[in-house]
This record gives sequence, C-alpha cells and structure tokens, in this order.
Amino acid sequence: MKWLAQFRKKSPWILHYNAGSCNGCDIEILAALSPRFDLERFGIVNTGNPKQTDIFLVTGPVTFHSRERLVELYSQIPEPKVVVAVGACTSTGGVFRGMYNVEDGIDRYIPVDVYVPGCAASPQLIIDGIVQALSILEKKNKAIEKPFRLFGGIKRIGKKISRLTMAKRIGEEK
Amino acid sequence: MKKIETTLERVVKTIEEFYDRYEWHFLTLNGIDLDDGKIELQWIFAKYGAKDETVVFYCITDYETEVPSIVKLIPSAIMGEREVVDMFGLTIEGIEGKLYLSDDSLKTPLKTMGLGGCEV
Amino acid sequence: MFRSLANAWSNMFKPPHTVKYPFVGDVQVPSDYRGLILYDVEHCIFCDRCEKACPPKAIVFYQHDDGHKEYRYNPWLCIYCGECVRACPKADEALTHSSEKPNPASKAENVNDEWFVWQTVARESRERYAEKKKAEKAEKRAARKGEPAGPKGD
Amino acid sequence: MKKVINIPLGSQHISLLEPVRFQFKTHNEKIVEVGADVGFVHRGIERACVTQFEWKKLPYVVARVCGLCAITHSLSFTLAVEKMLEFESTRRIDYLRMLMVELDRIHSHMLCLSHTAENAGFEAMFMEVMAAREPVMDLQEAISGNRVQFDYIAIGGVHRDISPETAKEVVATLDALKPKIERLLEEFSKNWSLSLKYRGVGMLTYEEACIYNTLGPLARAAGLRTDVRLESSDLPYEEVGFEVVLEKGGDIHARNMVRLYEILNSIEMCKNIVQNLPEGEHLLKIKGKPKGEAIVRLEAPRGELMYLVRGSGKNFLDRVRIKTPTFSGIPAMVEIFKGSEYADAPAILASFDPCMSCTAK
Amino acid sequence: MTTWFWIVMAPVLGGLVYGGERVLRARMQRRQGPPLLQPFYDMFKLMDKRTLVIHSAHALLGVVHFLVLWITVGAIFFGWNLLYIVFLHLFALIVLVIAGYSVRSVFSQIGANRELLALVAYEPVLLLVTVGFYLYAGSFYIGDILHHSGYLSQMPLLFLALLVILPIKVKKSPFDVVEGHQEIVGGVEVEYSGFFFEFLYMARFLEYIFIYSFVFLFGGADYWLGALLVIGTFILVNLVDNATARVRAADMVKISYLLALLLAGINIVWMLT
Amino acid sequence: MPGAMLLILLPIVATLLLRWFRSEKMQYILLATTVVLLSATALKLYFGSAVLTFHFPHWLELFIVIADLLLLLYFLWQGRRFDRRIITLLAVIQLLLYGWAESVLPEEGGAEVVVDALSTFMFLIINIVGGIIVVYAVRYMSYEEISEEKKRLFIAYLLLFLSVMNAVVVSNSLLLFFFLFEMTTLASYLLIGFRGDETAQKNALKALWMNQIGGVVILLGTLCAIYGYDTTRFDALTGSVGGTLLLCVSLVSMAALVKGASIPFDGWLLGAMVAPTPVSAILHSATMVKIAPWLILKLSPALGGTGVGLLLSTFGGFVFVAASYLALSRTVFKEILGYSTIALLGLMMALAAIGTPETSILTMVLIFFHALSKAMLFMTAGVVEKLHHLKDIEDMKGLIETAPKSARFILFGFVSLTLPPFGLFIVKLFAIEEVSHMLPDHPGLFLLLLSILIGSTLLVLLYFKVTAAILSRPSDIVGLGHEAMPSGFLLPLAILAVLVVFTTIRLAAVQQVADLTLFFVPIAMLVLAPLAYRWMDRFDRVKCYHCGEKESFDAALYYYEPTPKIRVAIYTFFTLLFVSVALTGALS
Repeated sequence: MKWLAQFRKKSPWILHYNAGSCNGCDIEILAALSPRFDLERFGIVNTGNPKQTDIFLVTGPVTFHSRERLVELYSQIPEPKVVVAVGACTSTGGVFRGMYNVEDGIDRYIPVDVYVPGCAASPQLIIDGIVQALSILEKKNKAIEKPFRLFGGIKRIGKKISRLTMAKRIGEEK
Repeated sequence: MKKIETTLERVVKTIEEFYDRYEWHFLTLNGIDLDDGKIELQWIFAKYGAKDETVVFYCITDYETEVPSIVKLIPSAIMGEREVVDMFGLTIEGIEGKLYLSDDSLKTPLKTMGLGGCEV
Repeated sequence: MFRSLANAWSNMFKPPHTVKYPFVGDVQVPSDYRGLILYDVEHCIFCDRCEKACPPKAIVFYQHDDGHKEYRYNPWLCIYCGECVRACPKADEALTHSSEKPNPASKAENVNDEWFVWQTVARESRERYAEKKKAEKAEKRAARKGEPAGPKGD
Repeated sequence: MKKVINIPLGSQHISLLEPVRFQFKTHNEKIVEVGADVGFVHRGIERACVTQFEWKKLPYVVARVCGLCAITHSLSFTLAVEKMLEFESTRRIDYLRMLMVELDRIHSHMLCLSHTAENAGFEAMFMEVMAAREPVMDLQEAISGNRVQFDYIAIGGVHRDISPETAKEVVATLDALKPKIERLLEEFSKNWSLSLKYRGVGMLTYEEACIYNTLGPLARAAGLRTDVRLESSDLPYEEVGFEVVLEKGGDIHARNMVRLYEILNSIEMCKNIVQNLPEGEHLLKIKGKPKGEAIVRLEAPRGELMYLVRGSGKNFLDRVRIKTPTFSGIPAMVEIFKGSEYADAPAILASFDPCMSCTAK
Repeated sequence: MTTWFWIVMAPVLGGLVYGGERVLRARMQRRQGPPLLQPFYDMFKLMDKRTLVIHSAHALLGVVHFLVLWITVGAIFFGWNLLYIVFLHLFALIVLVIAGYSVRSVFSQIGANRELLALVAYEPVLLLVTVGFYLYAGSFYIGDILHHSGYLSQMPLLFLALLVILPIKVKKSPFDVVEGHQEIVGGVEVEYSGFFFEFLYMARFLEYIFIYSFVFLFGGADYWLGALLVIGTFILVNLVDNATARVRAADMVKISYLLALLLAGINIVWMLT
Repeated sequence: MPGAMLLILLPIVATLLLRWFRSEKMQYILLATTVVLLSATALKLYFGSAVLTFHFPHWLELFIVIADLLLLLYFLWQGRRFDRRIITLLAVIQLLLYGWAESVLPEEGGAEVVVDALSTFMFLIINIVGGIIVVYAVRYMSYEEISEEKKRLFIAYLLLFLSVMNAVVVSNSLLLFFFLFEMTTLASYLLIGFRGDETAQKNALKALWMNQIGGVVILLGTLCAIYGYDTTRFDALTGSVGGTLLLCVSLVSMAALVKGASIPFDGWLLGAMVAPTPVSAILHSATMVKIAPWLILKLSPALGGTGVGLLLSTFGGFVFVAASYLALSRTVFKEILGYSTIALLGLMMALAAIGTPETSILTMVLIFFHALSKAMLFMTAGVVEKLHHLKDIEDMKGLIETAPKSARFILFGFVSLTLPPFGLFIVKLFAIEEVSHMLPDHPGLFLLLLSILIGSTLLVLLYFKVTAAILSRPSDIVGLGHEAMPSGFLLPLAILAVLVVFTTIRLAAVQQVADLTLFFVPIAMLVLAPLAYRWMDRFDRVKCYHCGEKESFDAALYYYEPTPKIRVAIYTFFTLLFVSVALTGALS
C-alpha cells in the first residue's frame, strides 16, 4: 500500500520514555507540546501507549534498571517505527559516559534512527529531530525490527507470530 | 556545623536523646570511605527555622560490624540507610538494600575507592 | 470555572502563540545562545587544553605521525557547557562558542560507536607518537653523545 | 473474599516525566498498599565525582543530576568548594546567583503546577501555564545561554554577567507574568472541578510532616515552617525581600497555593535583585585545591538540597555526598498514597513534584 | 437513497466534527493545532501499521462495536424508534466493555469498568430524554418526533440534563474518566493497535454523530434551530472542556444522578401535570 | 382436570417409586420418563387453553385441615427445638388465626381449584424447567459425599416440591393456598437444612421464620376476606368491589413480597445458597419465588389502577434497583445470581401490579425467560462448583480457558439475561414503552419508570462485571483447554439453551415489530465473529501493556460496597415500605 505510506508522516504518534536522563530533555519535550511549539500541528499525539506509537522518543543513557523496560516497550511498538534519541546522553552517553550504572547510549539496545544533540536538547532541536524522523518513517517497511540485546526471539506458533517473548529479562539473556 | 563523635553502641541512644521531631529534622545518613578499610558514618541533622544549625554525629567503624538502625525513631531515615547498605555493602539491622543497583551492576560502588577502584 | 470559560472563548479570537518552526522562520534565539563549538585550525596552537577540560571528552586530537594534530569534535556528545572555550588560551579565535544550532544525526552517521573507536585510535596514536618522540629524543641524545641508538641491550 | 487490584504506575506511564515505579494495591480504586521503586535513574554520579572527574569539572557534572534544579546542584557544590577554599564572594556574584536560582524556582514551580493540572485532567490549564512559562525560559536563555542546563555557576563566580538590556527584560517579563500568576491563584482556588480533585486529597498533616521530616513546599503546605533560604547564610536572601510562604491545609490545593505564592515572592525577589544589582566583578580567580570538609544546604524548588564535600587537596575529591529534596520525601509520599483513590494518584504524585533523577543520582 | 448516502458518510461526517473539535480546542488554548483533516490522516496511517493483537476475540469485538454503532447511527438516519436506538447503542457499548475486560491488562479492565460506570451514569438520563420526546410527540419514532416542534420550551430541563451527560459521551472534561489518559492511558483502547484500533478510533466519530443527533432532535421540525443547537452545544462542550478538570468516576455518577437525573425527572413530572 | 391431577400426583408416584430405583441408570430412566410425561402434559394443557374447575370433596378438605394443623405444630416444635422464639411465636399466631378462620369459614360453591391460562403457563415452567433440574440433580448429587439413601431422599424432596408447586398454581381458595404456601415453606426449610451443618440449620430457620410472616399475612387477608365478602376464593375476591377489598388484597400480596424475597426479606433466599445447588436452581427459577409474581398476577384484577397496585409497583421497582445495587458488593457467584433473581422478581411484581393485560403478558414472558436463564446459570454454577471447585467469581478468572464449556453456558446465560434480542431484554424494552405509554394517565408510575431505567443499567453493570472475570485471558497463542463435562450435566444445560433460543425466536415472531430485526444483526455479528479467527492468524500476538513491566498484573473486580449506614437505611426504608403496603390497603 504505497499510497497509504504518505500519511505516516502526517500523523506520527509519540511515546516518551525516560531511560535515566536528568529531566532536562523531558521537560523540553513537554515544552515542545506546549502552545509555543505545539507539536500537535504535525498531528503528533502523546499517546503514552507503545501499541499505538510511531515515534519512540527516548531520553537518557540507559541505566541498568531501565534496560528491560526500554526493550519491552520497544518490542511492543508495531512497525513501522522510528526511534529518536533525544539529548547527548541518549545518543552517546554524554557526560554520564563510563559511569558504572549506565550503558552508553540507547543504541546499545535498540536501533536508533535519529540522534538529537544538545544538553538539554531544546524544543527546536526536538522538532528538527522529529521532522527528520518523519522522512525516515515514510520510507520504512513493515518488517519486524528487533532489539540488539535482550532479544528473546520471535516464535511462530501455527500461523500466529508470537511477540510475547520478544523482550527478555536480564537473567535470561543467554 | 557541629560535629559530635559517637560510637555505634551509643548512637541510637544519643540520637534518641537529641532528636525532637518538632525541632530537628534528619537530613541523611552518610558514609565516607576512609582508605584503610574503615568507614566514617555520619548522621546529619538540621534545625527547623534556625540559621546554620547543622549537627553531625559521626563514628568510625569497619565494614563488618552491624550498624544499628534508627528507622524506628525516624521513619524517613530508611532511604538513607538503604542507600548506605547498597553503596557500601554495610549491614544495618533490618534494612534491605536494593535501592538503586541491579543484580548485575557494580556491587558496593563507593567502598574502598580510595584504594583505586572497588570490588566488583 | 467561568473565568476559564470566558478565557477560552476569547482565546478563540486571538492569534495563537505558536511559532511555525521549522517552516516559517526560527524561534527567536538570543544572540548568545550556547550552540555549536566552532574551531579554527588557523589559530589553534594545539595546546590540548580544551581536550583536557571537556567533561564528556567530546574534543579529541589525533596525532599524525608527521607531527601535526587533527581536531575532532562530536556535537552529539558535547554538553555545550563552554568549558573548552574558557580553557582555550586563544578563545574567540581558535575556539568559539557560536549560536548555531547543531543538527540531528541519522543512523548512517554512526555518531556513537564510531566516535569511540576514533577516540581510542586517537589515544593510541598519541601514545605511539609519544613513544616515537621519546625514542627520537633518546636517539638524538645518543647521537649527541656519540653512542649507538636504541635501547640498551645489556 | 475481595482481592486487590495490582496497578502499576511506571516506570513508563503517560503521567510520569521520569521513571519511577509505584505498584498500587487497590480495593476498587482505593489504594491500600504502595510499593515504590525509585532506582531507575541511578547513574552513579557520586562515584563518578570522585573517580572520573576532577573537581573543576564537577559543577557541570552535578548539574546533570537533575535538569530541573540543575542550578541549585551546581551552586551548592560550588559553595561547598568555595568554603573549603575560603573564597570570599562579592555581593554581585551572590545576587546573580540568587537571580538565577529564583528564576529556576519560578519555572520549576510553574512546570509542577502545569503538570499537576495535566494529571488532574485539565489540559487547558496545562497549556495556559506552559505558555506563561515560556517567557521565563527565554529569560534564562538570555541570561545563561541555555533553556534548561544553564551551566551558569562557576567556581569563583558566574560565567556570564548580565547586560542592562537583559536586566530590563527580566523586569518587564516578570511584570507581565505577575497578573497571570494571580489569575492562576484565583483559578486554582475557585474552580469547582479542581477543588474536587485537589481539596482534601493527598493529605499530609503537620504531625505527619514532622514525623517524616518532609521538606520544601510539601512541608510548608502542611504548616511546617522550614525553608533553607531562612536557615542558611550562604546567600543573602533577607536583603532581597524573601518571605516564607505557609499554608495550613496539607492537601494538593495547599501545595499549589504554596507554589503560587512562592512564585509571586520569587518574582518580587528577582525584580529586587535586578534593580539593586551591586557593581563588581562577576568572576574571581581562585587558588588552591579544596581541602577539608564542608556542608552546604540550599533551598531547591523541591526543598532542601545538601552537599557534603570532603577533599584532601588533590585533583580528585574524597567524597561528594548529595542529599536531594525528594530523597527524604519518599517515605512520606508512600504513606500519603494509602487511602486515596487511584484516579487521584497521578495528580498527587505530580503535586509532590518528585524528582527521581535527583533521588537516584 | 440519500439516507443510505448519509449513513455511508456518517464516519466521515463524524471525523470532520472530531477534526474541527481538535482545531477548536487548540485555538481555545492559543495553539495552532492540527489540520482539520487530521483524523483521516490518523485513520489512513493506522491502516498501514503492523497490527499487534492480544487475542482474536478482543480485536474482533472492537470491530463489532464499531459496526453496531454504525447500525445505530444508520437507524437514526432512517428515523426509527428512539428507544430501540438507545438500547442498540447500549449493546454496542457492552460489546466494547466485554472486549476491554477480555484481556488481562489492568488499564483495559479499569477502563472497561469505568465505561460501565459511565453507562450507569448516562443511560437513565438518555432514556428519560427519550421518554420526554415520547410524552410530547406521542411516538418513539424519530420521524414522528421531527414533525413536532417546540421541544425546547416544553423540555428545557431535559435539554440541560442532556448537556450535563454530553461530556461523558464525547469523552470531554469534566467527565472524561472513561478515557482518563493520564490515569489509565486511554482505558479500553489501550490494548488495540493498528488496524483494529482504527475501528475504535472511528467509533468515536460515530459517537459524536449519535449524541449530537439527540441535541438536533430538540430542534424538532425546525431543522435550522436543531443545527444551531448542535453548533452551540458543540462550542459549549468544548468551552467547558477547557475550563474544568477531570472528576472521579464516583463523582461523575453522583453528579449525573443528583443533577441530570433530577433535572430530567422534574421536567418529566412537569410535563405530566 | 385429569391433566392437572396428573401433574400433581405423578411426582408423588415417582417419589414413591424412587425407593426401588437404586442404580443411577434406573433413576435416570424413571426421572426422564416422569419429566417427559410432566412436560408433555403441561404442554398439552397449555395449548388446550380451556378453563377447568374442580371442587374439593369434603374428605379432602378435612385432610387438608389436619395436614395444616400438623404442619403448624411441626413448625412450633422446630421453634421449641432450636429455641427460636420468633418461630414459636409466629407458629402460635398462625395456629390461632387458622383456627379462627376455620371456625368462621363460610359455605360457598366456588371451585377450590381452577386451571386457567395463568396456571397452565406456570405448569409449563414448573414442569419443564423444574423437571430438567431434577434430572440434573442426579448427576450433581453423585459428587456429594453422603449416603445413597440421602441422595435419593434429596431427589424425592425435589419431586415433591414440584408436586406442591403444581398444586399452588391451581389453587383458588385462600386457605388451600395458605396450606400449600406453608408446604413450600416446609420444603424450603428441609432443603436448605439438607446438609445438616450449623450454617445450613441457621439459614433454614431464617427461611422458616421469614416465610411464616407470609403465612400470617395470608391468614389475616383470609379473615379480612371472610368478614368483608364472605368468600375465600381468589376469583370471587378479585371480582368484588369496594369495602375492605384493598386491605385484603394488600395483605395477601405482602405474602408475595415475602415469598419473592424482596428486600427486607432477601436474607432467606441468600441463605438458601448453603444447600446443594439444585435447590438454588429450583428455588430461583422454576418454583418457590415464582409464587410471588404468580400471586400478584392472580390478584392483579383487583390491584390494577389502585393505590395499592401503584405502591406495589413502586416497591417492586425499588427492589429492582436496590437488589441490583446490593449484588454489586458480592463475590460468591451464586449470591450474585441470587440477588439478580430478587431484583428481577421485583420487576416482575412491579409489572404484574400495574394490572393491564399488556403488563401481565410482559410479566409472564419475564417469568418464563428468567426461569430458563436462571436455571441454566445455577446449574452451571453447580457444574463449576463440582467439576472445578470454584465458587468465588475472583477464582473464576479465565474460566473460558480452563473450562470453556461451562464458561460458554454462563456467558450465554448472561447474554440471554441482558442483551437483545433475548426475552428479558425485550421485556425491559416493552416495559419502558408500556409504562411511558401509561404515564400521562398515571403519573405515579414515573418512579417505576425511573427504577426500571436505573435498575436495568445496574444489572448490566453486575452481569458484565462477572463476565469480565470469566472472559479475561492473556492471549490466544495456546488454544482453549478441553473440558470433560458429563452428559448428565451437559444435556440438561444444552436443552435449556436450545429452549432459550427457540422461545426467543418464537417471541420475536409473535411480536412482529419490524425494528426488532435491528437487534438480530448485532447478535449475528457476535455469533459469526469466531469465523474470522482463522483470518486473524496474520496478526502478531503481543503482551499486554503494563507500563513496560514484564510481569502480568491481574486486575481483580470492582465491588460497590454500600457503607453500613446506607445498608441500614436501605433495609429500614424497605421495612417501612412493606408495612405501608398494609396501611395503604387499610386506608384506601
């Protein structure tokens, strides 16, 4: 359905997850939803529900505590999906790089499509990032995208595709 | 800032005598690793509405001795105590750690760091 | 509630606050917005102070074997604190804190892993170069003293 | 045999800005038991402060403990180091630092109010407060160069001086903000639906506030007179017209009122600061390396922030202890949830204005 | 034939209303807001998403919900018995509630439960409004109801009662507990995605048509008055949405019973005497 | 007349024969034959539609008087035995009143037994539904850990019960009715106390004294009728005018309220839950409580349009709302069903008390469908209890997966109780239509209308709360489990389900309202939806959303518990209302 693909970029719904950032980027995402920047004019709705999400906005270097949740949420987002890493620490670990309880950037766990710089990323930058994400979203196909780590596999039971175990617990990683 | 030395045996009693919930509030329990396998524990209090009145009870102990808990006296101390258990691997009576750290993250990250690193 | 009702009613006839960024113009940025760090190789004296000052290590100098250094900067790691500019002895010439906005990177730019590969490469290059320099120095010293070069065999 | 409903709130939830996990056990929607997991944002900054970064870089690192009260973090660390270095700051430095802290308080309180309104299901109010907050963000950008992470405080002063034009702009913007806050005051106290949602909900009595050692707006809303601006002499707050705001109610409404009145007070203070700015240097040279121990307490938007720094004259410090406001509020928070409705939980949570990235460091 | 045309177009019409509402709401908050056709963009996008399903029954019940609502709206356009229409609508909602309950998701179940509570809150009022029409027009058939006029002067309190419950139906503050986005992430719709969520999304359009057609009936034979009422109500509901917070589910039932039911009851008693 | 006699006597014969039918197979053969015979007779009578009358010979009257006295003495003894003063007191009062009534009994020619359309209709329910329950009871009792002797005794009780009920619905004399009323009281007393443990005994005694109040008011009504009109016949009484007619009628209908377990007398019916499930099934669906609407229908010619009728209607409406509300706080499946029975009985009485032909028909349809659906639900509850050991709805979570057959029967039961196009729904619909039609002339019915509106939504809330528990499942990666259901359970349930569908179709055909076809479309969609399951295979299965957590969180159900204050208020209100029925009767 080529014709339908053009509507993806007109109605991207976002899910925001804080994987251990300092709040700076999160309040800027909130500010981007406010009247001044008004993300809704792009058709963006903050659904808060991974199952209806197109753009996954993540902030924060992944802390050990939030790894499982990040992957779980990612695996619950239906394709096509785009991951936007907002802020320096999300993209590369930023100032937290090398600290003992963080992984350096979320692309250790899930594929990231857009890296938004800034500490904290200002609403303008977030909008830039989302605009870039939209063009990526339009080109994607519907093949299942997998997390890099904590990936438990996709089973076929009969004709059904089971994503129930797509995200794994830390202990079960092997 | 007033520093008062105390010992582990006396600390609960001292704090009990000292603490009046309408006057003082408990800031936190703090641990400072001293490089020779000892740890300095600090119970920090501040007075409501008074200028610069901070009282620190401290004692120096080793990592093995069990530390008495003051949660019964001051319920909000539980966070500080859990954190100390988590970060230094101390034992505090009746307190479970697991405040911040995951199973596979660095154990007792603030312990013996003066020696250039810590136990993993 | 009634004030809010009236407010909402009157808001309908007022222009919206929204700035039509990125289509029309830009959201007003004060002139001294802390944006990208700009580097001018012409003025740089390669003192490495910015590299040392940077908290997240977003500036790295690669040491070429022929002696000159190459500046590399990762805007996706930078926290825009400006400490490098303050550390720079020739601030505003070699290193400036511009008000330019950085751009989002795409997957292809590989800003995370590649940068840290690069960081290690740069560190190794400098260690190598330092060793080489040391060796050269020793060689020179040896040459001055008329002794054979190389480490002492005995 | 009635079973409990297990409702997870977090770590990802639309009403949460930051990851924290509450697990409510409820009867119908009445909460009977709460489990809290606050460790999601633990990055290990305390350790990094003594092993990874030299003391001169630390103001930037501790600022990243929390984006909302970044300025108070870097300021209290700086003050602690300056104490150890026996550095005497000038009044201009103090004033500029206070200006930024108060502006930060205004924007943080407004964010909290908007978030509380949003979580009470009042989207229009959220938008209104956020729209009114934007000029304050612009001011901060004009003064420090960034909207959120200011990196404004330097050891020995502040990085940027304030220009006269910016000073004028500060006064003009804050003057324009004041009527908006007064309108919010009226709306928050008179709107019937907000009253249903706020009054008598999430109660914290004076007695409980004392037992749980709560701090900041939470305690002041319960009638507990505590404010570090009053209790510390590190910054000359009494010169700029500081007043303690007290409320008696102890519910969400009282907390909102405390925040709104504090915003008004901060507006006054900022204007006083800008209008009576003393002349002088904004950045002084410092010498030596920190040695000894210092405790600094500062009033962050959420309550008392304490830094304990110990150094031994080396490049790396021995210990940096960060005690954040929310950290000591969590036991009270868990207690207050019990007995209230799950439908109110997001609003109650927002009214605490918790800062998990502060708590977990 | 035109009736059939309008029935087919009902979701489109509802979508336009929804889109218009989003624009209007944005304007009331001094935002630019999404384009008017935004709901349709969303619809087309949802068609093209990979769809995740909890289990087949759950997903299919969502479709049935939409179809039954469509039949309900169709029955309205055909001018059938109003009482039957209200019950058919009840049926549609029950299908949705069963769907919400059929998954082991806390939010979905709480949402379904709130949906039931909302049903308890507004259904009696809606039925009383229907009875009011019957008492005045002597028939339950919409066709007959539309032949009379002057409902507004005879049943003003019933109209007010309808206004009170209207926000429940269109999921607007202060009675948007069913959706409760900040509490239960959309409630019943939380487990739907892609293709199947689309049906729930479009069902919302039909709900608009359903409830606003009740408002329209108050105009009676005077269609212009009906249209005016609909527009006025539409704006009023959005204004109230912008001036109130969400109340608790229990409060919603209380308000609905103590206020709306009382108003409706007084009006009916008044009509009887 | 022989038909009716057969209906009354055949169960007794079967009871006697049961002695020699020791093996299960033999019992089935006996019971099946009996039930088929009973049903066939009932059907024949129903379609025969001729009014038959029968006058008792003298010896039979004498027999009844003696039996009645013995019965009352038995109650008296029970009261002394368990030291319940209230039972003793009520028994004494009844003895005195009965003696008084007998002493002033007028000589009259009217028939004691009248088999009219209403009776034949009731036969239909009692014999078909009741018969199915008796057959079901055989299998059910085989799971009980009691002696074979007692099991047969239990079935004998049930059969006797049917016989008594068959007699009740043809009785035309107040005193005969009183006797049979007391017989049903006895039956319920024995059946509830069947298990013999402490709670059973307690609840049985509770049922006894509550039902005895009914006996007292009937006797009072009889006396009133004798003194006022010189008659004890229903038809003569309802045909007369003026005087103390309303007092008399209201007193008798109060007995209906007691038998119908209307609040404040809901305690006894709920207490009946301790008995084996077939007892609940038979009490709730086919027999016992159905006396209530039957009695009101019988009296409706006198009640229609009067103040007492209005009050009874309102009472019924309020019971409909209050019982639905009280049910919302219950967790035991059978109790929930019990309260919903009370609620629906309220509705039946409310409709019957209006007294127009339309509402009478509606009441009868309601009685019929309620009997079928409730029997099915209670029987399934018994199946679930015996096969899966589940009583509490909290534990029934995901029943559709573990016990798909039982779950489907429960679901079907609920659907038939709430959704279009099934009978109960249609009745509610027409009731609203009918009441609003009558509203301009009888503004007093407004409260009833309101009660129907609120009560039916509350009932929907109740049923779908329970449906929730049964339906919820994590995913359909694994198919439904297999449930082995013995045919002794399956067949009765299946027959009932078929009956529901069949009668629904028939009802819809009779109604001939074109718009009703509307309702068939959605139900068809629901039924046809499983056909699309294969097509659904193309979609990915995924976990539920739990804020990113991996554990699954189970939601429990909601309970709308009234506070003790509200509970007391409700009971006080209804007690006052109950008393005021008599007062209204006396005053008007």
